[in-house]
Amino acid sequence: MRRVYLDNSASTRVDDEVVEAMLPYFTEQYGNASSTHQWGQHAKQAIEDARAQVARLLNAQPTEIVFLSGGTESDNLAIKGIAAAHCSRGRHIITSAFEHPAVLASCDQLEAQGFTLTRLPVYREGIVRLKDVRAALTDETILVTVMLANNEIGTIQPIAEIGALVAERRAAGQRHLHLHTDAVQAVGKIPVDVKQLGVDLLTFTAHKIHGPKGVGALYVRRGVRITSQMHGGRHERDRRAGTESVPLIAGIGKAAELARVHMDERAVHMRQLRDYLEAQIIERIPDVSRNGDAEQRVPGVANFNFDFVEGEGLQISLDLKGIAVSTGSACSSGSTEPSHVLLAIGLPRDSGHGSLRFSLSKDTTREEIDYVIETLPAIVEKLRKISPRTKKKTAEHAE
Amino acid sequence: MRRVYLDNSASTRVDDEVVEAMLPYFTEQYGNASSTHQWGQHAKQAIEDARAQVARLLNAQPTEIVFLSGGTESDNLAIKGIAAAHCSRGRHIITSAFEHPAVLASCDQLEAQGFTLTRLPVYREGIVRLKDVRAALTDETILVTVMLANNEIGTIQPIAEIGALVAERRAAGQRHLHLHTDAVQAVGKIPVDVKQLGVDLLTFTAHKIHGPKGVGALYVRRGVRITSQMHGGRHERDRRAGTESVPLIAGIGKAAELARVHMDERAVHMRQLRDYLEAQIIERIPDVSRNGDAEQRVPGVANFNFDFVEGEGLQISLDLKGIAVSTGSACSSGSTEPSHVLLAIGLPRDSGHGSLRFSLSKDTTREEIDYVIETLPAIVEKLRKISPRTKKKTAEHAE
Amino acid sequence: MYSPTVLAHLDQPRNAGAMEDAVSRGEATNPVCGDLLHLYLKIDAGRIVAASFQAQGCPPTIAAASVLTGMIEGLTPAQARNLAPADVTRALEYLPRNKEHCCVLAIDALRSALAAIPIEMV
Amino acid sequence: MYSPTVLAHLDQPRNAGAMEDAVSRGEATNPVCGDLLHLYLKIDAGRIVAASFQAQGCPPTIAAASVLTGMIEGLTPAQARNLAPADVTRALEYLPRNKEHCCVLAIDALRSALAAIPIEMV
Ligand SMILES: Cc1ncc(COP(=O)(O)O)c(C=O)c1O
Ligand SMILES: Cc1ncc(COP(=O)(O)O)c(C=O)c1O
Repeated sequence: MRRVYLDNSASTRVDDEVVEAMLPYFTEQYGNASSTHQWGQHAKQAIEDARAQVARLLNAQPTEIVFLSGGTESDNLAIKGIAAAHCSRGRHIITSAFEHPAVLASCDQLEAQGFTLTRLPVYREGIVRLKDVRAALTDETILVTVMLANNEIGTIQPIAEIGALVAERRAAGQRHLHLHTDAVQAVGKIPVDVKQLGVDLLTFTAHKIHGPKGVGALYVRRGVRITSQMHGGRHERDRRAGTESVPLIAGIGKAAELARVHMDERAVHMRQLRDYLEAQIIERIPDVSRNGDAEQRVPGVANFNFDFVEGEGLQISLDLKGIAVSTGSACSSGSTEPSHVLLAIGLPRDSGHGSLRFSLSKDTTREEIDYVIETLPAIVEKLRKISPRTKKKTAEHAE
Repeated sequence: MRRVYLDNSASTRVDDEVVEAMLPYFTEQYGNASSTHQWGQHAKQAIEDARAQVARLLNAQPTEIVFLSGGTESDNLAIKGIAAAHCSRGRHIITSAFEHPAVLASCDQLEAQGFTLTRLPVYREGIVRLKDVRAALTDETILVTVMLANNEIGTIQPIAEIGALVAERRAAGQRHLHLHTDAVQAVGKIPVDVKQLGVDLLTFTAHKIHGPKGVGALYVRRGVRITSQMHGGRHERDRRAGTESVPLIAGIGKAAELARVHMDERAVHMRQLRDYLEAQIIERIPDVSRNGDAEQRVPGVANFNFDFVEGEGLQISLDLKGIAVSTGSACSSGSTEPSHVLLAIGLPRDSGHGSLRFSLSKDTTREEIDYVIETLPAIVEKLRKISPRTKKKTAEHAE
Repeated sequence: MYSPTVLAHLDQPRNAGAMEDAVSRGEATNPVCGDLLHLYLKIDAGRIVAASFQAQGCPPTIAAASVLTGMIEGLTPAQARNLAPADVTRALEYLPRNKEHCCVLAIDALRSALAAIPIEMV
Repeated sequence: MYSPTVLAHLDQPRNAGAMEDAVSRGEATNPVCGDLLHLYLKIDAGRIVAASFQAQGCPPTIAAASVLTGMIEGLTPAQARNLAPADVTRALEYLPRNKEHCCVLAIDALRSALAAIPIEMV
């Protein structure tokens, strides 16, 4: 059977070149980077090379890059690290309603410890509004954390504009105010330049850009103080203890380099195929609607609601045809609520529609998309036919 | 030039079989284990297979194994996780003076938050005494954390005996008392059985047993409550958020399996070569002494003091001859104190001796040891000759 | 995650769709989950001679309804009333723990349909 | 970590050992670090004609002493007194930041030795 992987927002295939870059560090240069002998120094050099590669992708300095175990740890360190280091100056944090669970749960954690949280609305289009940020900022605010691109619907947030707001207040004396962005779903898809964005901290993970799972980075602007959340040896300039995973770090470095060099062509490729997929689905399937702003979003992601059916049925049926996508409305532990992201953009709680996210990659082909376009309508119709909620009209349309 | 790697306590070469086990998860089964499609389910299966392999090595149940980014994170989660979950029942923690920095720093962190710490002495032989543990236990004690084998001198701690003490008190009603052991340097070298040890939590990392860097495990006995330290998605039964590194987890599983199957032969091999190395060094070099108990220790580690010289000079000189070892008395930031481990076993603070740790692996050969034995005496003599502290006698002996 | 049987029923549901000439119709909803299930029965000579369903719900709900409609054909209403959620789960091989409620939903719909059979046909 | 020059001096230190017929001996210790350095000078016709050292310390300390004994040969004591730690660091190519104090130690030992030269020989 044909196998078509369209779940690249969940994880991506590791590039062969990235695997090549990692391999020597498993069996040849296997030293601990803290060791002062040749093995250790080779390992250390590999890490510093990767740091330079990542820094270059983000227009940062190598010393501003902290390596750690992934996007989740990076979000945790950014948020809890700022909170711990600056809580004496204020205990208010601003975030958005549809952040990744790593951000939301870190913020919840702080709220339970007495911090005040503002969760900004994102409206139907899935975009934070600047006036809401402005209204939420107080003298007590120490952190604004808003993602750069949303992981379910791909919408891009106005981080540079928020950065300007933050800079303004900082210039006016609020020196302990910081801006963090989770750029996991943006890096490699749109230009991400920490200076242009005006962020103090930025999160990124390798496995969404054809690097390995289990390694990520946190950009920490020079001069920004964070409190380490992992205690032990003096790794990563005392910002993250733990023996560095040299092969994975070599991998994130290579993936970052490839993402930088090929970003434009990859983006064009993904956008073309995504737009084609969207147009075909809308043409061929009735009672379907797109989620999230049509313009301000990353190139590879399409997110739809299909009325009268449930998302998991669609997703599993596609899987049976060899197509991997994800749903934002899977039933787990007896609740088929839409995801918090879909709720945040105003989808009603009732389960009158199933959502699917198609996420493409640089490796996605036109043939794969055509296979999806051939396969999907029949699946939607099959499920609608057995659905008690289907409108008569739709059932007829299907004949 | 010959290259001899005798720094296996710092990190080990990844086995070819382990690399083989990881490779498919980079480029073929690259799904996110949280995904419900085939790619995701393959990834999930790989994780559960690895969990079973690790559990079997430790005589635990698979559900008792939490995967995370390494020994450091495992120590952090065990210690802070128990402290956070049980602090309402008591705020006293017992540890030893010569734990790994991941344990010491996590404990220090809690001390700064108001916990009381007892740091047990380890004496000249480098072994915690049971009577000290007994004397330190109070009704307020919620955690005893003592390593199974020390990372610098290899001495084995009486964990099963401490486990019996803890069980006694628990039977007498102190239900919130827990025992954690950092078994990073013991796993794969001596039998490690969580039931026989009577521990509630046990830390282990892949890269010390020919697995990859960047993945470790925490054993959490069924029924023991810990508070997660990494917030986000609901991975690892809510005990550790973050996309699982499927390839690394497949790697730790394979490494665990190989360690279980080959442990006895590996231990015999390492002990033989280590004993030979020790005997030869003591025979050929004057003014040298061994650190740590001679009997109660893991097979692959030898640790010496060389009088009148500094450790880093020895270590770097050996490195120039292609031999990788580590020193417990390197000068960093202007202080050449012996390591906290060497201080804990009573080495004086003055820099009148340099220490070297030789740590062997299953792959170490007799020829490699012979090369060390040929090379080391001349290096020690060279440095002693230029040392102003050398006794006349020694200088003569060197002629 | 799902058994081959669940997947097979999802792929090709048996007895799907409304039944024009049903003598009885049952309905169940999971208030938490939002799943909705309609069950139709045809009775002849005191036995269930046909059953069909309409469902909107996750794969196990569809599979449970699909397999159940097959299981009850030929049974008397009294026999059908004896079926329990576990019988449906067994017929589906197995289900993830957090999906077992889908079989409860199917049995609820069945009982609702059985209760709606005109008294003279039972 | 260390420059090739540091490693070369560690591997084969120049002018190592006590000097029996030295006219002057200097000493410096780093109280934090415990490093110990002895420096021996021979003076002839107002110039340093030979220098040697004894050191116990980390590689840069040994290398700094080794390279310094070479640098001062042929200099007058006054010229030698003008040498600064940075001159020694430069002669070693570079040092890790946290090891630069080793060159301070070498210069301290040199100044101590220079101060000990009998007044009639300066
Ligand atoms: C927006 C966003 N943030 C954070 C993460 C977490 O990163 P990781 O999977 O490396 O833990 C993800 C993906 O899982 C993500 O999409
Ligand atoms: C005893 C001990 N505990 C913990 C660790 C830390 O584990 P990791 O290197 O995986 O962070 C090490 C090794 O570095 C160790 O030797």
